[in-house]
Amino acid sequence: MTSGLLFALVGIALFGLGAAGVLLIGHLLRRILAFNLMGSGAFLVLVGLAQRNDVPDPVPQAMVLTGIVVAVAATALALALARRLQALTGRLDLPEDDDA
Amino acid sequence: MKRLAIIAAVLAFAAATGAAMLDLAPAAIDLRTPAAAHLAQSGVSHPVTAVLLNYRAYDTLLEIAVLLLALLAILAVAGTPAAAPPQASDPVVQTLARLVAPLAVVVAVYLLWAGAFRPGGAFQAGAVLAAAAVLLHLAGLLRGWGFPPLRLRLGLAAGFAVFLTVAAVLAMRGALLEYPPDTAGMLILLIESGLTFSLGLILAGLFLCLAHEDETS
Amino acid sequence: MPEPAFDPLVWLILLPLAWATLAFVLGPGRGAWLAIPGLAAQVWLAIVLAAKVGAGGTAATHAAGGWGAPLGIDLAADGLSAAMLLLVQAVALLLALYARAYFKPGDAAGHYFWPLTGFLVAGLNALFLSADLFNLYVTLELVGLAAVALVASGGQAPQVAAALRYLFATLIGSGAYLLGVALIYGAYGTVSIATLMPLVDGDAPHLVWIAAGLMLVGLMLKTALFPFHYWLPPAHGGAPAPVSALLSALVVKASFYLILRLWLGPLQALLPAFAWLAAALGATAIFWGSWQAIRAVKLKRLIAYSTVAQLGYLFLIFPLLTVSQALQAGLMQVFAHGFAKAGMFVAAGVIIKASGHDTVAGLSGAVGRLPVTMFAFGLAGMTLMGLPPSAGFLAKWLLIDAALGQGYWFIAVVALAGGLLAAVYVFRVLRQAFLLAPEDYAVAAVPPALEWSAFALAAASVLLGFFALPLTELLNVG
Amino acid sequence: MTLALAFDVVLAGALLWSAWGTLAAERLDRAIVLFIAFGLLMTLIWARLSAPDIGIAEAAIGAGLTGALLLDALGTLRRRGKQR
Repeated sequence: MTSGLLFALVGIALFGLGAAGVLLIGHLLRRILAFNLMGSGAFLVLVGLAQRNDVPDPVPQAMVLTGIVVAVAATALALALARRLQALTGRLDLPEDDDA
Repeated sequence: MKRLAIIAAVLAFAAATGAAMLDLAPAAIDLRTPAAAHLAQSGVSHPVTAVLLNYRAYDTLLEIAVLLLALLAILAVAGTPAAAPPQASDPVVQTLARLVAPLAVVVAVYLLWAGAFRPGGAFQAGAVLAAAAVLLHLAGLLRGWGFPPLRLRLGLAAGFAVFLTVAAVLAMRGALLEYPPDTAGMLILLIESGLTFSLGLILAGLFLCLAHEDETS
Repeated sequence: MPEPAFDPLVWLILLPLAWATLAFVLGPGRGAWLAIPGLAAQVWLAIVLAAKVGAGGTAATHAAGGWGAPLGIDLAADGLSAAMLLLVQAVALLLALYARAYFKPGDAAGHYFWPLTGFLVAGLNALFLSADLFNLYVTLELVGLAAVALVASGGQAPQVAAALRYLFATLIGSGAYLLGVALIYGAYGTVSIATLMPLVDGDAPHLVWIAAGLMLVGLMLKTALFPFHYWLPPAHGGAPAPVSALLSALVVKASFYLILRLWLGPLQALLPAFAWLAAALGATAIFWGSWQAIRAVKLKRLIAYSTVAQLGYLFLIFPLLTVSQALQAGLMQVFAHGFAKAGMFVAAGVIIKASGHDTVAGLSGAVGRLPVTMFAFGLAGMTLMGLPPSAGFLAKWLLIDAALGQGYWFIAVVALAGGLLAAVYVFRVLRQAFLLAPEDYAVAAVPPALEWSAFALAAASVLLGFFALPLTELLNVG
Repeated sequence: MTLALAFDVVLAGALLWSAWGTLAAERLDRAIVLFIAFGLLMTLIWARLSAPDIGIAEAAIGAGLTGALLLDALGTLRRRGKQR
């Protein structure tokens, strides 16, 4: 087993863990953490699987750099929204959509 | 019920994907070869920088747009309150911050310059600058942002504007972000310098715009 | 290379990015006078591109960076892309004229409308032009984050909650898509659509099937296909009217377009395995969305649930794609719903602005007070029901024709039943609007620009039925 | 099993443990600290994958900036919670 393949497998596990977290956890900060785990998992798969022969590949590495910046942008927006929601309602989970 | 279904689905997915990864044949295409072959014309000698700012520079252009958009979105969410006063802090922390901040600028300039031929580049340099700004804020030496004034907005947009202008000029000459090989290095350095400055501001802004909002609400 | 300076592929992306950035620098509430000329120029560029693609008979391409795929990123516009670009620029321009009158100076909800809309339109155009799976991921994020920010800009608690719900949905969707891209890069070493085309076949490794499934599910979530629609009604129903219109008319269509692009493109050997699943979900969406629209209390909720239903039709075409009418039906539905739903949301915006409340029950007397707006609502409703000569009628006709031609009569039945259900919720609104107004019913004056831009959008959705031929012919270029 | 692979396996185990802890920790502050540790472990993994560029970015952005954003959010939310 190469490092690339090992970490690609870890990436899949992380993605699954993160996805389950985003879907199952109600607390907004923890959901944001779970989203970040999910993203890191996808990044590990992208680089790890491409480098499963352990030869560095600059193309997926550059893609992951792009992805990290996009992820921090999304995280910051999510935090801004969560803080705003807490300021307005005092809650840190999403209320049921009341259909009103 | 829903909980169990999701957990079961995720486990099944991870097992199937893991198994499929283990019996995967080598890829039909290997971009390492063309990426290395064109490195000499790319204007930089570090392959990752060549991909980021030359081969796939268009990705990077859109990515900076995403980042600027995120800051804009945060301003839209937070409303337009006034800037928060700096919080008082431990003098030891303040001294430390005063020492670290200039050091961070030096490190950022080094990373920017090094990116052309070894690991580093505008993102990392910008992130280091932002980290310094955050540290200064936490030490109580830098105010949180209210709505950024015109000067600051110009600074935030400058890096993206430079990138966009270079893209537009090159598009008029030939193709989007197609650098002439002899000026590629210079154009990439120009773009990266603008990006370092603006990325530092934007990444710091993500923090400083969020940090101010509570004191006023 | 003839006239590289005006290659519309590039300028359709750079122009909105430029005016969005300038609008941000100008500051809150500014930018309408950058956006409107910018969008007008983009309409022209989209027409130039469609004419070029239609006349040339081949897809227009542009190698960003000059490298060409697979090392570089290619932009490409075939007939489908050119048509989508026309729709986006035309609807966005009309909505910009509406929004300029809608957001009063000092209205906090409109402070960031112009730069956010610029980034949204740039993201959409980049998405329709990209021929690279990873680049498409970046465009998806650009569109998604801009859309979430526009929903949140209303600023009240329900809108912030709706934006968060939407954000998590869109992030899971693009996360699944990104993992799919990562697996495909691992399997083939490229993310260029053109390079992948000959590489992926029915014997593809299991990993590629998993990747196709991930991308499909992620994009269905972003398209709000039943049962992934849960995020759409609060987001589209709660946002300011011009934003609701942008989201319902254009944004959900972008991820649908991408499904179609993959289905007809690099993953065409794999995705047909999911055709009946997609159609079954589409049919359920039509019934569920219509039922929810029929019993909705608030007007904009009703329209948002109607979007859930109307998106269902788009997925009915997947088992039928072996004949060309099916794709034509899909495109006509995208156009018909795009114009009609934009028209309907902005008409609702006029009504809410004028009367101050947004329940269906509160519509009594609206016909007498706002005749142009209610006429626009009626025209848009006509398209959603699928009455001739509207584009909606044509879409249903083509769909039923394609279904019956292949012996799938139940798809035709679903399409007809959906039209009847649409009639129920549209007439529910119109009937209420024709009732006499209560004694104390007061209506504020609304700028004519609001009423007439709503009318123009709705009228376009009907008149498009007459101009369908050049549009469907464009689809032959692929 | 070579030494390098053994190191990778330990790293992988630590990463998954910190990821699990991030979601499962009772206290939110502990979850965030574990998340920052997760980011630092990712940095090591990027180094093992010969991707130092990503490593630097991950340390600065993934662990540093995101961690600071999260801690700041936590602090604010606590303060607000007390006022109520």
